[in-house]
Amino acid sequence: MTVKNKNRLEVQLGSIRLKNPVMPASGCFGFGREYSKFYALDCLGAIAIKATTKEPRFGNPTPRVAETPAGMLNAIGLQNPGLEAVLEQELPWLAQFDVPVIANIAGSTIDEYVDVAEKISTVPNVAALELNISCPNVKCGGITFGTDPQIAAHLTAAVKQVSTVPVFVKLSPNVGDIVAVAKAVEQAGADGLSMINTLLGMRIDLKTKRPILANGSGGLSGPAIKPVAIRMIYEVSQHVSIPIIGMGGIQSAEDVLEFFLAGASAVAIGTANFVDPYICPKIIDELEPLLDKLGVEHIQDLTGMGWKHDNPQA
Amino acid sequence: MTVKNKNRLEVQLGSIRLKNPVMPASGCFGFGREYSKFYALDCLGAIAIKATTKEPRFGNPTPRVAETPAGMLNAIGLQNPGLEAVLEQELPWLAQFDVPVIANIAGSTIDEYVDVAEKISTVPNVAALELNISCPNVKCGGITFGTDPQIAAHLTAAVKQVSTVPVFVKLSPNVGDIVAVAKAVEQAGADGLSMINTLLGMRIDLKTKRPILANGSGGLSGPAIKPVAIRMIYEVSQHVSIPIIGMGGIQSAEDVLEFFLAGASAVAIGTANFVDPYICPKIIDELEPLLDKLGVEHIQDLTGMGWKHDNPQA
Amino acid sequence: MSKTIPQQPINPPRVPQVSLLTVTSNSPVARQVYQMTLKGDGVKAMVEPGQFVHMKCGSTVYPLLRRPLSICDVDKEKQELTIIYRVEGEGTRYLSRLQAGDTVDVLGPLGRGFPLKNRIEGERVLIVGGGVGVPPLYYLSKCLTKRGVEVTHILGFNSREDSFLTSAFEQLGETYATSMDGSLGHKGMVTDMVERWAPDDWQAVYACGPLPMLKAVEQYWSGCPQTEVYLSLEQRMGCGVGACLACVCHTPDSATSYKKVCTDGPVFKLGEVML
Amino acid sequence: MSKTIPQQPINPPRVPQVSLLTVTSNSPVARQVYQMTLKGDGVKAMVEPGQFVHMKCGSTVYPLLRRPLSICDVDKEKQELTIIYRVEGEGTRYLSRLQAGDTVDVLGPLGRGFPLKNRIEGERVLIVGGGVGVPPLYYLSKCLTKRGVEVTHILGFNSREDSFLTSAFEQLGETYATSMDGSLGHKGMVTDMVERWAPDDWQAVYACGPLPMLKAVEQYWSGCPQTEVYLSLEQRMGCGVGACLACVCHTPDSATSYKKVCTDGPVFKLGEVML
Ligand SMILES: Cc1cc2nc3c(=O)[nH]c(=O)nc-3n(C[C@H](O)[C@H](O)[C@H](O)COP(=O)(O)OP(=O)(O)OC[C@H]3O[C@@H](n4cnc5c(N)ncnc54)[C@H](O)[C@@H]3O)c2cc1C
Ligand SMILES: Cc1cc2nc3c(=O)[nH]c(=O)nc-3n(C[C@H](O)[C@H](O)[C@H](O)COP(=O)(O)OP(=O)(O)OC[C@H]3O[C@@H](n4cnc5c(N)ncnc54)[C@H](O)[C@@H]3O)c2cc1C
Ligand SMILES: Cc1cc2nc3c(=O)[nH]c(=O)nc-3n(C[C@H](O)[C@H](O)[C@H](O)COP(=O)(O)O)c2cc1C
Ligand SMILES: Cc1cc2nc3c(=O)[nH]c(=O)nc-3n(C[C@H](O)[C@H](O)[C@H](O)COP(=O)(O)O)c2cc1C
Ligand code: FES
Ligand code: FES
Repeated sequence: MTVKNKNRLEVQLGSIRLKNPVMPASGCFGFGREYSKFYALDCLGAIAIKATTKEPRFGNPTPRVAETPAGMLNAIGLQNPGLEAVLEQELPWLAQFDVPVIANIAGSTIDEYVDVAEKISTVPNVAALELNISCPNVKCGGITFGTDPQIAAHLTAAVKQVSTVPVFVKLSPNVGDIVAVAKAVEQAGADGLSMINTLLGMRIDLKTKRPILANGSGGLSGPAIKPVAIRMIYEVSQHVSIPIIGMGGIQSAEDVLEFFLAGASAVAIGTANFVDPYICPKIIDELEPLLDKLGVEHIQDLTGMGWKHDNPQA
Repeated sequence: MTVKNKNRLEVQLGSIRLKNPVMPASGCFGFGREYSKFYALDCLGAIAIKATTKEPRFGNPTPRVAETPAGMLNAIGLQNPGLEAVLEQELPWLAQFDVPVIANIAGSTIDEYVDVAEKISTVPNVAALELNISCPNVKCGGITFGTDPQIAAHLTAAVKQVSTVPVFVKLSPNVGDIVAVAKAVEQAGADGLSMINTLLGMRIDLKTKRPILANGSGGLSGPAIKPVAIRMIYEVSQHVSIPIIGMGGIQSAEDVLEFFLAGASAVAIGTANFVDPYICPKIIDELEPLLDKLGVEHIQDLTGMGWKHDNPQA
Repeated sequence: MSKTIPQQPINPPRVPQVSLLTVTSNSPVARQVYQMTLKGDGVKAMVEPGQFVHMKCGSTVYPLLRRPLSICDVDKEKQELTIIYRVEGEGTRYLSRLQAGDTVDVLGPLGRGFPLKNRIEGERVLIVGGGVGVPPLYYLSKCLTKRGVEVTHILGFNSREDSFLTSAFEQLGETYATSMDGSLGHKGMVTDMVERWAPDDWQAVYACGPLPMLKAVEQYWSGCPQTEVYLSLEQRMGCGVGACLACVCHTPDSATSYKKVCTDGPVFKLGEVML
Repeated sequence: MSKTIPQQPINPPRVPQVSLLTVTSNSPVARQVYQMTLKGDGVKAMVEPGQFVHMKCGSTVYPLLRRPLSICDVDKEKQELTIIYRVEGEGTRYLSRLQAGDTVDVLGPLGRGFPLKNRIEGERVLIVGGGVGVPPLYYLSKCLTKRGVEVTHILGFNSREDSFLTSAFEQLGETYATSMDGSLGHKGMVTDMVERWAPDDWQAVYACGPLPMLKAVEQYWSGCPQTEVYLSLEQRMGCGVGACLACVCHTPDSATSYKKVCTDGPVFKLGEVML
């Protein structure tokens, strides 16, 4: 049996150290207020906040969510209170917890991203930025930044210039060659990757004969997309040397380790919070016993083991 | 209530007329022999046969399938008995049934596709070809034909030159812009589209720390991918004027109509055959009562109703 | 308790709980409509009419999300909760198959319910419900009548076969039923019936039902500020606890101002949100 | 029935059926291992030892695919089927929660089982099983002993806690157990035990269990053509009926020749397929 070690769950995410690798995913945890009623947020490895834009946004009309087999669609449309409110109310409120914040930011133009990045990165409890270049529910001046490697790289470089904290880029799965986008943003200076955002999907109502979501299509998340996420992380992690925050359908400690094996160094949990408000602390609690069961000393040892060929095949 | 009409399920797929829009999907029904033990295949709208290549292929090592939430992964790797055996044994055997065959064909080079297309299209019970340019489990000389619009168009044009029957092109969902591929193959002469093939996915086993599939990644099919298929058909059908055979996670008559609303003119059923060998005839039986319930006269009237704005919103 | 401070927040939010409740009964009460009672410790927090619970339908990833269902009745002594639900899809179908002894994972109580504290003995209030908007109004009416408030109910259904709870409501106060096909009570919509009284015949009005019904109620009372009108809204939900922003509605204040149905509602004061 | 025509097809394939069977009992028989009996009309076709059934675990899309489980015993009179299964994942976990009276959608019987027709009274045969490879061998042994064949069993488990059916096998013939930790019978692998006899001490050998065990059996008997050796294979399956090509294995004939475990197997003659 493995020797108990206090820091078995600690992970190094580039220059950031997290006490454990589990964080709620952006957009699925607001700014933490709601779930803080269920548990003290200090237990979390980090918190990825709802995408913040320069100005407040209302987002898309409702209905904004629909259920699909083992998944859900959402088209929230980046609703958020805007940079000012996040700086003045949300981040100071979050500072009461001993948890690094990963500030997910979005915009319609590069300038807007740069503006938000510059200001939000100076807030003490913001440990990193997460560039949301992949929200499928908002058209950013016609282009989605996440689908063109060059545009993604350009945006990354611009944000890197102003950010005082590491910059993670959140990749879209709605591309033909995700490795190309990953390499391009790494080249442009990204300190890490978050993957994956939601897959584009739709449901049509037989009664109304229209899409259920008012926006038409939406982003597919939840267990249904887990195999897609695992495949993409498995591929990308072999081609970049920056750390990856993995996400997409995680529901259990077993899922977390599967993401590590694929190549993730930390994970984010989205949709599962809606099913069980206690899911993040529950999974954190289950990780050590599971490592014991598998005879693994440190969770970080698992990163990329799915493709590192020195591991003995059981 | 609607007047009963004998041909309510009949659909026109370009120049091909099907008695109903339901066919088993390629690769999920072999060449029909196995399921013919469960029911007489004459009830089917058509049969899409397993991808046929010039030479016999064994395919990938096992394990070749794995289960995922509401879906499955497969990496069969185009195992098939080769063109000669299909011409001499399988197609003649299928000719005993009053069912048009859609011959799914694959290859590693354009020449190979052309060769198979030329010969197989002359068989009397072959009503159409389905170019499998999207099998995620086989690398065709390094490129996947399905991800580059130009290569896809080139292949389509070459096959069109030799084929004596309509040519459907089966699109890959693993692309950033599926509309671009669809338009390119339409331009190149495709008579119709089949969509979608499987999404690339992976599962990793915690015990062995390796991907479950011997091939590493595989194609994700089943209900999990239905919202992705619906979204893609909804988009593509608005940009092309050739008919679409829709597929991806269909399990019920309701699902069939959802594909029609999105823009399909016929549907194929894959994974669901494995769950219920009688699924195709069952769904065919359920279609008319469902049309009654929705007050729809002819199933074909539903094609694209999800985006045609003249329909009254309920 | 006076009518002079109606502008204060309707009810302070409470911390919702996740609890495993045990089904004590579950049976059809109308066409495709079931009534279920659930028992357990978690019920004791369910004190406010108009709140809802978020129910996990099964223990797997299908169905995935919880389903919001209104609290229809609570028996505090027995620690029993009643819900009434119509079978719509996978989630409610799952619920309809449960039997006494089965357990359900319930998150709740959620949201802000109908405010009672302004209500005093002898007041006349109107309760207007349509379809599966009726259930939360039953617990409301019980709470109101307990306070000595005189309650009149107007309940609309598609037809007699779809109706439920009408005789239970009759025991609490005057009850008028309507049905679209005339098979029960007045033939037509609840709103036809509503117009038999002047808007200011009532100290308060509480409504829950389909959007067109709520809009009609809003219109009828919009010029009548002396009557307190509360509308309970429905919206597709993700989290149910205010985090995902699935369930928002606009407020009249500005283009970006909004309320969340799950935590600011489902009950809103007339005019508070845009229907 | 003579030994002179061993090259003919083992058994003609039958048309498998989909039937709804009713659970009559379901309880643990070893660590994480359950024994279930199912009753129904569909059982009457299940006559051949070594065949399997493909079970739908639940009525939703999760778990999605059917699960292959061997026929462990059949009571034709009672129309009862017995299976023994280890809880591995979602599918078998679902099965483990079923209770008497619940129904299961079963496709079967599937595949070709152990051929019996060459067996004659007085012959000595060896049955070798490991772990959850043991269940199909029970029905086989019953069929053989009924024919007057003298059967010896070697059954391997990880430990005593994981073992099952050992006393049932003892009633049919000589039975040797082995366990990896020595808590039951011989400490070690079944293959250690096998080597106590010469290969040609047996007219036939039937084996089902983990791949390394099957490989050891193959090796031990590969130079002994006078003994008929049958191996039952496991492979991840899709359809279970021969259509999807998930379950293939190579045959020695050519690079593209193959057999399907689901329809050509799961039982193969030694040498017929490559392990
Ligand atoms: C606050 C609130 C209280 C409710 N109270 C009741 C009640 O007491 N009795 C009752 O019968 N119904 C009630 N509903 C509606 C009920 O939630 C839906 O009918 C139910 O969720 C449908 O789930 P399903 O799985 O059967 O249908 P599906 O259509 O399969 O559900 C798919 C998804 O859509 C959502 N959804 C579908 N219809 C609705 C709807 N009308 N409103 C909100 N979400 C929907 C589901 O929650 C689920 O996420 C209430 C809704 C809300 C928001
Ligand atoms: C012909 C045959 C007969 C079998 N007989 C028995 C038996 O009598 N008793 C018993 O305990 N087990 C038996 N097995 C193994 C049994 O099928 C698996 O343990 C079971 O499918 C696991 O399902 P799960 O949902 O619990 O696990 P999961 O791992 O969640 O299953 C996921 C998927 O993998 C497949 N799978 C997982 N493990 C196996 C495996 N070892 N073999 C084949 N498919 C697998 C499942 O069918 C499913 O599609 C047999 C397998 C085959 C092929
Ligand atoms: C309701 C909802 C809102 C989301 N909002 C954001 C967002 O604002 N920014 C972002 O980068 N990702 C957003 N996402 C994507 C998630 O962060 C995550 O990448 C995705 O949901 C996959 O993880 P999951 O399957 O665990 O939910 C959102 C997802 C959901 C379901
Ligand atoms: C086991 C398996 C084998 C398949 N083989 C082929 C194939 O040979 N050619 C092809 O075009 N598609 C093949 N497909 C894809 C299906 O035809 C279909 O496009 C896909 O599975 C989505 O439909 P479904 O969700 O109903 O299964 C295969 C799918 C499965 C599951
Ligand atoms: S349902 Fe998530 S905010 Fe209301
Ligand atoms: S499982 Fe489909 S061919 Fe054997």
